[in-house]
Amino acid sequence: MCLAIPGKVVKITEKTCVVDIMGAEREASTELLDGVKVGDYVLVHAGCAIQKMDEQEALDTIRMFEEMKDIAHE
Amino acid sequence: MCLAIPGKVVKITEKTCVVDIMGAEREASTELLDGVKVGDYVLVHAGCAIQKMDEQEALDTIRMFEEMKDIAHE
Amino acid sequence: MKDIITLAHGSGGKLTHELVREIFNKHFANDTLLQGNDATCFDVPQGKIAFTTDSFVISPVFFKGGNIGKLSVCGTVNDLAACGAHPMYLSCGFIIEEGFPLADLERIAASMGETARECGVKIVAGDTKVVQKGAADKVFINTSGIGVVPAGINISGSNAKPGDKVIITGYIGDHGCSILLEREGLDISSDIQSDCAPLSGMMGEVLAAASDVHVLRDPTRGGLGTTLNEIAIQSNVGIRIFEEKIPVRNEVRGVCELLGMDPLYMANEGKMIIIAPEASVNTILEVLKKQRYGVDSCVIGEVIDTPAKRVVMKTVTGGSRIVDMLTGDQLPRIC
Amino acid sequence: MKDIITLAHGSGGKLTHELVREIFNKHFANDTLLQGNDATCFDVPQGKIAFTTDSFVISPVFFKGGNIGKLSVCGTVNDLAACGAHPMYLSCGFIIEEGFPLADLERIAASMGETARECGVKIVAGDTKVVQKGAADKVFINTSGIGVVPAGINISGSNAKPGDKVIITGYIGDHGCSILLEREGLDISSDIQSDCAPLSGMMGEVLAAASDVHVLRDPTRGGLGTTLNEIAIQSNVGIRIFEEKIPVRNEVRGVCELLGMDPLYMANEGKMIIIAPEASVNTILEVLKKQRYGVDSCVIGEVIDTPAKRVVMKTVTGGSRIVDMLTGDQLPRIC
Amino acid sequence: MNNLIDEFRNSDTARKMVRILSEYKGRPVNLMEVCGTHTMSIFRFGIRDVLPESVRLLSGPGCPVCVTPNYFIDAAIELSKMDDVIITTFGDMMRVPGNGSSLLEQKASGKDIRIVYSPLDSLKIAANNPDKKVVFLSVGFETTTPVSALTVIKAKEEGINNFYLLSANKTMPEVLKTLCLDPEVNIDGFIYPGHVSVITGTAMYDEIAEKYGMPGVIAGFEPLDILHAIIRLVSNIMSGRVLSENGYKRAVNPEGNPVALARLYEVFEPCDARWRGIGLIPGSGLKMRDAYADYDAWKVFDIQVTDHSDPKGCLCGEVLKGKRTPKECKLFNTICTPENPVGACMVSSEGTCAAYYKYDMKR
Amino acid sequence: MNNLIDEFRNSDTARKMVRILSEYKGRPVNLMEVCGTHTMSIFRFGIRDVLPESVRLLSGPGCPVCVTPNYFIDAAIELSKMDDVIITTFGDMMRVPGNGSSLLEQKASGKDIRIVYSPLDSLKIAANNPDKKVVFLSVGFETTTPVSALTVIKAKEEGINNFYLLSANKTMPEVLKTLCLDPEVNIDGFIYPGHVSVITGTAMYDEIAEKYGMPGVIAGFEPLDILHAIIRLVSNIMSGRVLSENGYKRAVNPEGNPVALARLYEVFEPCDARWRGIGLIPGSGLKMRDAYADYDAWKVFDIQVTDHSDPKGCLCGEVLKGKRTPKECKLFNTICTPENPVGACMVSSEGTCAAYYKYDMKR
Ligand code: SF4
Ligand code: SF4
Ligand SMILES: [Mg+2]
Ligand SMILES: [Mg+2]
Ligand SMILES: [Mg+2]
Ligand SMILES: [Mg+2]
Ligand SMILES: [Mg+2]
Ligand SMILES: [Mg+2]
Ligand SMILES: [Mg+2]
Ligand SMILES: [Mg+2]
Ligand SMILES: [Mg+2]
Ligand SMILES: [Mg+2]
Repeated sequence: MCLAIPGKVVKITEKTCVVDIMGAEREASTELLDGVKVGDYVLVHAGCAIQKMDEQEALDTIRMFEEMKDIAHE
Repeated sequence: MCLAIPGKVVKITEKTCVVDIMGAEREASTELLDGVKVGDYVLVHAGCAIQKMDEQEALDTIRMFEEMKDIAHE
Repeated sequence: MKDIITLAHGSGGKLTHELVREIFNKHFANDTLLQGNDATCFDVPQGKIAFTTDSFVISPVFFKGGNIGKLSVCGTVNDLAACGAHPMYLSCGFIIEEGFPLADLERIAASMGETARECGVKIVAGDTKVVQKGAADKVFINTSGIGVVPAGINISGSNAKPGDKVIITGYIGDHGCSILLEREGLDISSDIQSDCAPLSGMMGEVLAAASDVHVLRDPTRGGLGTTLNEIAIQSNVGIRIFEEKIPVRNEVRGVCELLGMDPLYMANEGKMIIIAPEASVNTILEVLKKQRYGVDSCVIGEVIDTPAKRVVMKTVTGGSRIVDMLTGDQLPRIC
Repeated sequence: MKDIITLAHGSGGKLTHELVREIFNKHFANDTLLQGNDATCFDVPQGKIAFTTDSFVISPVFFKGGNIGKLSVCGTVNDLAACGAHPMYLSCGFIIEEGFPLADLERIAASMGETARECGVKIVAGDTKVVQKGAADKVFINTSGIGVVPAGINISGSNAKPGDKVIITGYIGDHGCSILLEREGLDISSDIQSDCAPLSGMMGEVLAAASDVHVLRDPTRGGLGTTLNEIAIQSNVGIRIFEEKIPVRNEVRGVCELLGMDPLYMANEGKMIIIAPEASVNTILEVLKKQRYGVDSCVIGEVIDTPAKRVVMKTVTGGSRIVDMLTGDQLPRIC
Repeated sequence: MNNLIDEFRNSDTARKMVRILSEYKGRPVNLMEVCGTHTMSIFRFGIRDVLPESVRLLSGPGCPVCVTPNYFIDAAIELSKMDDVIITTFGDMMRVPGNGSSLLEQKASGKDIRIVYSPLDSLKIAANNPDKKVVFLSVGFETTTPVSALTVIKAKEEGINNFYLLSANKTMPEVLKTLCLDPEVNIDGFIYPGHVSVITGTAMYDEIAEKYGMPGVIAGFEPLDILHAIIRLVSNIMSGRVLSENGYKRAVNPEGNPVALARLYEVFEPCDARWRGIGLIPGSGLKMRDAYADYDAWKVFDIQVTDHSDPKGCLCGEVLKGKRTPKECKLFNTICTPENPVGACMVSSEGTCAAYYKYDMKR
Repeated sequence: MNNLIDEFRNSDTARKMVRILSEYKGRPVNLMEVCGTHTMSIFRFGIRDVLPESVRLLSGPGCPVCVTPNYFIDAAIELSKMDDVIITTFGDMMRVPGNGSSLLEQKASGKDIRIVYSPLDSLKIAANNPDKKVVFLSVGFETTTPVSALTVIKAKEEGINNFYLLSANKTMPEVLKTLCLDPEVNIDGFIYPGHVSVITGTAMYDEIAEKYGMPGVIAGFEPLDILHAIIRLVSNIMSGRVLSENGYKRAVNPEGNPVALARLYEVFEPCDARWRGIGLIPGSGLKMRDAYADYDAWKVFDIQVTDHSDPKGCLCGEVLKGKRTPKECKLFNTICTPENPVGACMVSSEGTCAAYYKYDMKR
């Protein structure tokens, strides 16, 4: 359930933003999420931005993935 | 103006009749013409029977046509 | 398979394949059809190739005397026959409105198969598109056809010569008139049925008996009047027809009188105009009258020098009048 | 002539002739077209004949990268090319909705003429039907095509052999994706444009360099996934493709991720799948990469023994999954 | 009798009549067939082609489509643009050009315009589309107007209150008198409209003979009827008999059809009317009575049409009065053709210009 | 960062994770991916194909289409048959069979049913069709329901009074607890739905770990996210750590999205709900509050649907609870295929049966 996809905010208006997903753009409502800024990654679901994506957390996660060892050592 | 065509009445209902025109049948209103009977020829215009056709007059007319002489003698 | 066509049947996926297999391949069955490639490959005998296409958009889809499927085979086969060709291969492209009953589609396909078999033609290539409800009127069919013109046959609308006779292979206006009446709104009933028929077999016999036929053409849309005009223009000749010789059924005349229309412009789907030298006329009529679709054939006119590019009709009064091409559709008129 | 199509343009009368003369004959101009008969006659060179048909019902009629006219020529030319044939003659059947702008029709016809000239094919037979407002969606075009297969070429969907390589001639999904976005309602903007292109010239070069190509097929409706399945079934082989090798533009990926769709099932209109013995792959790629429509060609997979009649994809995890035929249209999904 | 049609198309009799006419050696006579349906028959049966040079036929103002002024079409188009309006009309009106467009073009661009065979068919459409307003374009002379009137009466009886007439109905007597009085019009006799006469009876023609000195023959529409009327007229003119004769006795009674006339005048009353190309003729039109105002589209809808002049260069008016033939119009067969009609005379299949274009051997 | 997608599809890292998993030699573990989008990802990226035999994935009840009972589809179809109703829906619902028909078939037979990408798009449709009633089929879990709620709030604000929801929205906690308590269900750990968690935050999972003794990992939807979650779960289960972990920190905060939750509970309130194949679960659904009754299609329209049972022979319920795999269903791949789905699990592209059918190498 709940297909949602990260997109980069490229434009902001009062109640909406435009997000860029690999070059495709779509307007999304910002009425479910406070403080959206241009340059943010937001998660888009059913035409609404439902959460900001944290780039630092993403980098940390990737580093963690890359550094995974065997199951016993996890 | 006023394309109208003779058809033979093959059926009667309260306010309409069915006329046969060389084998094609169409309903026509009889509300503009009193006393329509099955077997009558009626003149049909825009979906209404607008007059009865008089077969005897038709025969007389044809005879007259056939017997026409030159213009001076008309 | 559900009982109506949905968009999924046109998506190119599994249901499309199922539809093709269970309806089209079943009714069109022939060895050439089943190659399953993007195009179908085959050998053709020596001779010129004849190629034609027509789309069929008739409403209603089923009518007295036929249906859109039968019509779509006859129409293209007759166009090939009108070039003196022996029809060999047909393609068919369906455009179907979402919601169309599968049972109706199958009846249509069955008619196509049957008619194709009657004239010995193979349906070898096909395509199916499904459009949204409301984006088409039930079903449209395109057929394209390939035939081979035997050596020694040279038929063209440009070949009419003054002195030639004009033959029609039967009553005119049946198809146009029957379709007009089946459409809603006019409330006229009659026994008229479409003359829809494949004429290639009959035309093959005619050409076998008289290879010097100059012109063949099937007077479909636009009717006899328009088609004769096309020939007069193409051959740069005049054509004179005789009102009293033109075969029109009484019912067709009745409908036309009622609606202010002219049978000369009513479509035919099982008739051929044959223009040939006078010397061959008797031979041709003899052949035609033995044929199921030609029993009512007769000479209706002749090719003349002037007026060039014009069709004239000698009427019951002995006077002549122009028979022009149809301008726009005939509309029922009243005043 | 008025500025919109009316029913009179389809009546078979004067306006039909005017339309044909002033739009179609003008833009399709070639010596074979103008015979003016019910079918067009011509000679074809020796060899097998290839014959195919497709109807085009695309909405919108004009789209980024092309229009229905260009598409209708490319589609049929590509189907002929996919049989190894040299395309020669096309027919075209128009079904036009009353009210369609004549200027748009002329743009479409101009595109058809231009594309036909680009691939050296002649439009030689045509038909025009006009239907009532609301009985069709603007304009539908059927094209049927005749080509000739040179001696020594034997291409069929049934010829794939284990060990063969699978080539795609460029990025997939552009056409399907661009059309999806041009339809109303999704409000997604992007630079994606249809890849609509005629491939017969390029395929001619490929076959001239490598006559041992086994399979050609253009992955149109149903996309790469469905078309590969068709081949796997027809040839009774398996096909393995590699997720990371399949060329998909970022924008196409973005749109697909957003709507929950799969580029493997998005239509292409200017791509060819080529399946050929490994030994010929380099030659083929060399030829392709020099061609305007083939610069992004690459090997995406291989033909295998088992699972027969199945397409499998090796994913980024190193695991495999089935790539099935499309079932119904892909619908935007959300949950 | 077989069908009362074929009997009047007998070729032998027709040829005999043609022979009789061909023997006419007197002074040139100009006859006007008033009715458009006569014009059609005359061309369709090649009658012009068989007349001696000295017998000339002029076509009169008896095609309701031809005499309907531009602004009526414009008004109909304006109504058709309203989302909730369905226009119903006889097929004849579809191609008539208004100022810049026609109903055919409007239909092609999506307006709901439907061709009916009978005005009565509009009532079914109204009943089936209760959320729409159905407007019938009511044109026609005494023959047709009773049917429009009946339709309105039935709408009222059946409680169908989404049906309206946009009317431009006209009557014959005043325009005939206008022609008789026009010094430029050169007519020796009228072929009177058979189907108008079926309704009106014959009295008005007696008045025209008596008060205006113009002879005439009421004729049916088959070739024998028309040939007969021509022979009678030529013969009467030659002999100086200023008579009105009834050559269509199988359909026309002296008293006409009183039921139809009663219906007509129940709904309509006389008014002045504008004829295309001719102008305003007092007492020559019919308008709906106030009692039927609820069914009168002119009153119910807010129709904003400026009364434009007739198309530039078009001689329709002159043609309709028989002063000129279409071939004298510079636009004929150059700019003005049935495919691109300029004037209404070219568009109606009964129009004089259309008949000349379609059928005339000498075009 | 490039696009926050490709980074999580890195092939080398994925293969390394697969290697790590392949070294697992412990006891068989059964993990349930609750969310249908996880099911899809797992198949799409061939993850099942690379797991060792002892790590088994079961698909859970987290596909809103799959758990929507028949009578909801029947109700939607009933509404679509009303002449003035336009149905708007996510594409996913189109193929779901009700009793005898589906929305796709209804659309094919002419009903006005439109697919929207966002519920908000329905408002434009409502504004453009003032004479119609637009009903959005509102299904979904905590991720989607705020969007439905926002749509209703905006309809009220903007005075759009021809818009309605037909709602069957559900929430996660109760169904997860039901699964934990079901003695027949044999699950060792949950892969938690990342996008539900984006809205709800993480507290509920702690409760499940603490009170129900069930470990879990919140995961994103890319292959690396899923592989990581599996490794973490296996590792925690092996070591006896009953924890709830957040593997999707780039999107999931402990507190979730309070704005979205406020919108949700402004319009909806908890209720008991019927899950297809599972039955009634107290407190597992959402219904519209009385303050929004004017927008609630269940209340505004007279919907007559008898609550039919689930389709005969379909094991959807068992499949949704992870008790059986699709391959254990007799109808699977015989009578029930994506072209002719019997149960919702086959129709939704997220459905477990559909995923097995489409992607499973061992079908
Ligand atoms: S030819 Fe045309 S322009 Fe001239 S009078 Fe006739 S209708 Fe008018
Ligand atoms: S295969 Fe079909 S019938 Fe069986 S459980 Fe899945 S959806 Fe139900
Ligand atoms: Mg043709
Ligand atoms: Mg044809
Ligand atoms: Mg095709
Ligand atoms: Mg033909
Ligand atoms: Mg094809
Ligand atoms: Mg194609
Ligand atoms: Mg193809
Ligand atoms: Mg044609
Ligand atoms: Mg309107
Ligand atoms: Mg509805």
